[in-house]
Amino acid sequence: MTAGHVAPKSLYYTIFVALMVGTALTVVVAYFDLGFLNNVVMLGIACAKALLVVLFFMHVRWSTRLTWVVAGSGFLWLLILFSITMSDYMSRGWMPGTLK
Amino acid sequence: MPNHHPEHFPGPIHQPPLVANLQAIQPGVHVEHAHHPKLQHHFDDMSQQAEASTLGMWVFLVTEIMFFGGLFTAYLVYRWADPMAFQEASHHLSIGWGAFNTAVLIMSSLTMALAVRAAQTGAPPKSQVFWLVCTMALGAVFLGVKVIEYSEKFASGIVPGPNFNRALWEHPAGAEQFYSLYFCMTGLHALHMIIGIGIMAVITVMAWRRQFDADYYTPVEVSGLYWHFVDIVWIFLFPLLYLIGRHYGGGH
Amino acid sequence: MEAPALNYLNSAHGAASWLLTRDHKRIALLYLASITAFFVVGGVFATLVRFELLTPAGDFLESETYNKMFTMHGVVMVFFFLIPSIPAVLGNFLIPIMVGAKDLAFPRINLLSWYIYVIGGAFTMYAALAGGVDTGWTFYTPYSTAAANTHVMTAALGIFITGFSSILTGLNFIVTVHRMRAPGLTWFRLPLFVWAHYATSLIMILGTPVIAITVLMVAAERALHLGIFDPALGGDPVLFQHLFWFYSHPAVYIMILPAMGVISEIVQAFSRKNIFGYSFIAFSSLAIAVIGFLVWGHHLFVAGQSTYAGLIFSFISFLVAIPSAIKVFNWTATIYKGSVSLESPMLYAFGFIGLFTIGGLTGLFLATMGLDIHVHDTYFVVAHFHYIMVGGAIMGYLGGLHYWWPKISGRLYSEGWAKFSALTVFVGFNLTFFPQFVAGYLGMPRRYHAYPPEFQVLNVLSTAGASILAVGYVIPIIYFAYSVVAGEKSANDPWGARGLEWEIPSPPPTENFTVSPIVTEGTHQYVHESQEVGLA
Amino acid sequence: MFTNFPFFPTQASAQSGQVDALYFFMVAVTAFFSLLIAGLIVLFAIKYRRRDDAEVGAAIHGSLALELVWTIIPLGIVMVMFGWGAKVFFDLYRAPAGAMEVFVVGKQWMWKVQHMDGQREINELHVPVGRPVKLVMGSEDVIHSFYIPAFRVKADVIPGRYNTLWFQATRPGRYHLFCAEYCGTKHSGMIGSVVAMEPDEFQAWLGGGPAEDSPVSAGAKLFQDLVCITCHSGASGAPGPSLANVFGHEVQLADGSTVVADEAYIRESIVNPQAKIVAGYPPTMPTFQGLVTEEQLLQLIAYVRSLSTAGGAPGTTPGQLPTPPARQ
Ligand code: HEA
Ligand code: HEA
Ligand code: HEC
Ligand code: CUA
Ligand SMILES: [Cu+2]
Repeated sequence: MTAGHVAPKSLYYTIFVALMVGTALTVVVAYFDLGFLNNVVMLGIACAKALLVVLFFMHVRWSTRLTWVVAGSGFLWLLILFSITMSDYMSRGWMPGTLK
Repeated sequence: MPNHHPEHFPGPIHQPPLVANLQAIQPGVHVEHAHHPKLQHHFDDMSQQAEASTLGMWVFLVTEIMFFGGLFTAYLVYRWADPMAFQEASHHLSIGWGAFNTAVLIMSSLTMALAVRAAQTGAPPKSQVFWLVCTMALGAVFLGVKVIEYSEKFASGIVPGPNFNRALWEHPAGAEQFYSLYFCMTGLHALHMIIGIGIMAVITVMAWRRQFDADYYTPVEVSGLYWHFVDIVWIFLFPLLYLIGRHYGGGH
Repeated sequence: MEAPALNYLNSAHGAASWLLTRDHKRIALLYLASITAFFVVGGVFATLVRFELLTPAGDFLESETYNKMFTMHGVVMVFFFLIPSIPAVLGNFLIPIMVGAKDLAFPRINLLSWYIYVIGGAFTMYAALAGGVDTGWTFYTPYSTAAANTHVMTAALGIFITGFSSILTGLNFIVTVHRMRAPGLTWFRLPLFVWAHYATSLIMILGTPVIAITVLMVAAERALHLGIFDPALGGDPVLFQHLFWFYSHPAVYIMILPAMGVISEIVQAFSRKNIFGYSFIAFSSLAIAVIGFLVWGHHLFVAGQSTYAGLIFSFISFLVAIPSAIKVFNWTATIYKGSVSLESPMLYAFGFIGLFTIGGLTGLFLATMGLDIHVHDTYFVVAHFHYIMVGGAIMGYLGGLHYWWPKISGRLYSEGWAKFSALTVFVGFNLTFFPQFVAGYLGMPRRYHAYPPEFQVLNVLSTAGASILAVGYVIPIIYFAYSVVAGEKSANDPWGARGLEWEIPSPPPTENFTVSPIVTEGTHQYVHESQEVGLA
Repeated sequence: MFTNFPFFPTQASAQSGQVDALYFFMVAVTAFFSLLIAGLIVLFAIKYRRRDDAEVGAAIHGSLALELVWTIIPLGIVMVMFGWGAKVFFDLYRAPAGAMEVFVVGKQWMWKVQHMDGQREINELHVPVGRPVKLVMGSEDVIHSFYIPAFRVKADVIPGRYNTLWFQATRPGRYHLFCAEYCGTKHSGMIGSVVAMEPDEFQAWLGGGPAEDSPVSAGAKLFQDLVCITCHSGASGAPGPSLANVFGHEVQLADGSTVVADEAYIRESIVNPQAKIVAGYPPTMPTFQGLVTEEQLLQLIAYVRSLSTAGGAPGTTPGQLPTPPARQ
């Protein structure tokens, strides 16, 4: 395992191009009014870009299952922090007789 | 049966050993074996050492995710509470600089990946050093742009605090809040870049001194992981800070 | 059996050999010394609090001084004593040995984490000496950002810095458990102490960064006038509470899980019997660590949080109680048909089980939304958490310290005194904190410098108890110190217990094991003499 | 010296009994399990005490059946606690319609109270027994918490927004009022009393105080003084929308969404008017942040509410609300 997985240079260049295209796309999309979809597209592209970096530049694609679990748990916990906190803000004032 | 034992202490009892090599583990026995000069004494072999280091860095990156996570949560909550203000405030940021910096960071991630690859394949120090220097240079460009952006904000009075120019905004409160988060998030990110460049400088010197080869390149690999992480943070910061609500047009 | 001449204590001499050591056992002792110092400091603050509360009028301290006292007491006890206590002392010392390794995965980072801890402590002590902080250990905004004019910045920085010590310790443990286990040491042969620390480490790395960034935001708001929690800018002070408790609730499990690990070891060793339901104990630690992240809002039931979010938090708080209950029942079952002897570690373990049960069950009162309205921010809460943290966690810490002291120091201490102090602590503890449940339900608010006279009797009892408790804590300091100077030498295995740590000399050599042990069995498998013949 | 030494708080509100019943249930569960565990430990420790230094325990590894038993039984018990506790919480937090409203403002370190028909108090709150009372509470500085142990109610008072709390006193008397959230130096001095009175005595007390403006009329006056009236004249073509019948009704916003105008919304409209823009109007209303105190905000809200038929939270003496100034 010491040598690790050596990815071909061409792969790195491909990923690089994909990331640049993604960036360009986000900027372009921002100038069109898609209403609610703007956020979805923007964050969707950002997630895709992050995934590419994690999988290829950071070699997770070729790493042990443990690395997957560790990286995944980081994002899972972030999601916990976001979603449960928001559950408070979004449901404030639902109950009659209480205030936001 | 146990011979002498002091008051209350029951002393050893006779039980079979838990380990197969009970005698060998005891002190006094001396074993010497040949090993790689970079192997620390408490590891069995190089691969155990390398795996420990990469796992350690991944675990550290998880803590980094949560560290930024607190700020992202604040952003999420406040943007949800006052979306119009965030849109207005976001207009004041330059999409051009933001996009440029995103491209710069992505490129630095590429050069970093190539630096790791160079070490991995045992490429000559010159090429390792080349990619590392490229990475640092791109990092410096990013920071330079940030300096330009920041100073523009100081000049036009959109730095939160008593001197915040409330007259600029339809939503002065929300805008001040947005810029508080903006400075926290980008400032912390920039701090990570600075630390990253520092680490990279050390690694470059080591690479120059021929410390890395196909058997031992963990430091390059581990710093690479850190650098890519910092890149990922920016991949999210860019759309969240610069691109919201562009379609509301106009601005100023 | 001749004790080997060289061990980790006498293999090198001089201050540098301690301050620059990378040996996990020496680092554990560095921690032991600094943690004990902070415990005494925190205890002195507690003593001043209790003296003030002897009489209803606020006559002993100024009200602002009083506020600083309980704040510094909470900060020091939580961040500088209890969170690092068992992990950084016992965990540091034992985990490498228990997994059959020569050291933790990153010895230098281990030493670094001690230095970070000391620097963080120095900041906090500076804040204390320069005039103190008066925000309560919870640093609620906007009081901490806008109103308090005490040393909030310094104290917050101290906590921020120490956080990284905790993160690095957790990181080290996780990597060690994954990557450094000796051959044959499968996950299900690991001592439960290691499982508990693994679960604790998960919380340390997933939760601590959030408190770090949160206090940083408070600091930024104070120093740079950024507006993050500031209501005048539409900020929400309750957001601070969310972020604070996202860490600080899981942090209470950082404080209790290691103690639970200690109790699992002690109960087995002093019943000479393997644990009842190994996998239930092991997985309940993980369950507590994970589910513990989903309940933080139970501190916010009356804080203006949405009722529906409150419902979710309440529900999950009840779920997280179940794995704790499973542990308590399994410990009890372990004693059944054991060969039980009541040496001091076991007394502490019994104390832990009883007091933790009461503390935990009163936690359920607080998780019950309808009741928490009344008891929130009263002495009922104070009693709840002292039952768990002092009655539970400290009992566990002391139990572990007694159990492994012969291994750590190579010396035996006076068991008679040890038993006496265990009893003193138990009696003093209950007298201190039981009346606080009553005062709390009566409605006595916490963080009160003066109080209505009808609460006086209860407070006098509490102060009396605290005096006994303090005596109970001083005695061990004395006989442990004495044992180092004049205690009898300990055998490898003074208790007749079974585990890797008992197979090597007391005190262990610097390298722990000359070669990696090849492990053939889990810990605490006791074999009857009759069976043994057949086995051998 | 220690003559007054209670062990249990007085029950003086309609809700106290409910809370205490739940409490006794929990105490019983706690006592049962604590004694069970302690009893078993002592029993085993004696029965299986070590009789010989070399003795070891029996080799028992576990029992799935037992594990299930002590998972499921506690689970059942805690679910009862959860359900019961949630029910009590809802009862304690959902104010019945038609409760008498009182405004409370917390500041370091005092409680300021204003009744609907003008009575003001500091660190005291007079209420009639037998009638639900709803407190609408705000803070001028940091977080405080309004706590009446004898009524078993408490709610944090948060700067920047409103929180409510309600109770129905059942027994006349004078009870402790505490600030339960740490708020600085004199936190323990931010105390007072709640006086529950028979309804007729309460009416007498109301009449006895110095005559002052009710929140509604004070609000009406502020509405003139702060020149709100120039934009919100109610005339068609006025710069701002008419505020008649806004409170309690849905408001159509510029971004297409709707909100129900409650106290929090009105407050936001005044201190952060740009946050939600009424459809059909430009975002021209200036912020009044810093120009009005929390108390004045509450008065303005009371006034805006009085302009609405759905606003109708009755004051202390129903039917005596001053009529708002006639609108052109
Ligand atoms: C080590 C520390 C520790 C631990 C382990 C716990 C454990 C628990 N805590 Fe506690 N808690 C604190 C430390 C701790 N707490 C502190 C410091 C505060 C106050 C902070 C501040 O405001 O300053 C606090 C405050 C606090 C609150 C907020 C109160 C308020 O401010 O209003 C709540 C509310 O739900 C709560 C609940 C619980 C619960 C449900 C558990 C559970 O995990 C307990 C589970 C254990 C058991 C249940 C015992 C075993 C049970 C049996 C053997 C019997 C059978 C079981 C059943 C019938 C279920 N705690
Ligand atoms: C690990 C955590 C921990 C520990 C161990 C303790 C230990 C003790 N605590 Fe503490 N406590 C907290 C955590 C802890 N506490 C927290 C988090 C708070 C909330 C703070 C806040 O509201 O912000 C709190 C609050 C708190 C209060 C409430 C204050 C208030 O709300 O106004 C009280 C009051 O009685 C109290 C008492 C005690 C006592 C008597 C001890 C005793 O167990 C201490 C006994 C120890 C010693 C005395 C030291 C050892 C003795 C010697 C070395 C001898 C030399 C010393 C003398 C002769 C004095 N504590
Ligand atoms: C310069 C003109 C102006 C002044 C002065 C003004 N307002 Fe407004 N107000 C507006 C406009 C325009 C709107 C509608 C757009 C919006 O929602 O911000 C509005 C909206 C409101 C609303 C929301 C109404 C609804 O239908 O939902 C309230 C409540 C309100 N104002 C109260 C006040 C109060 C109280 C004052 C005085 C303290 C005041 N306003 C002063 C112009 C003004
Ligand atoms: Cu106001 Cu405490
Ligand atoms: Cu909690």
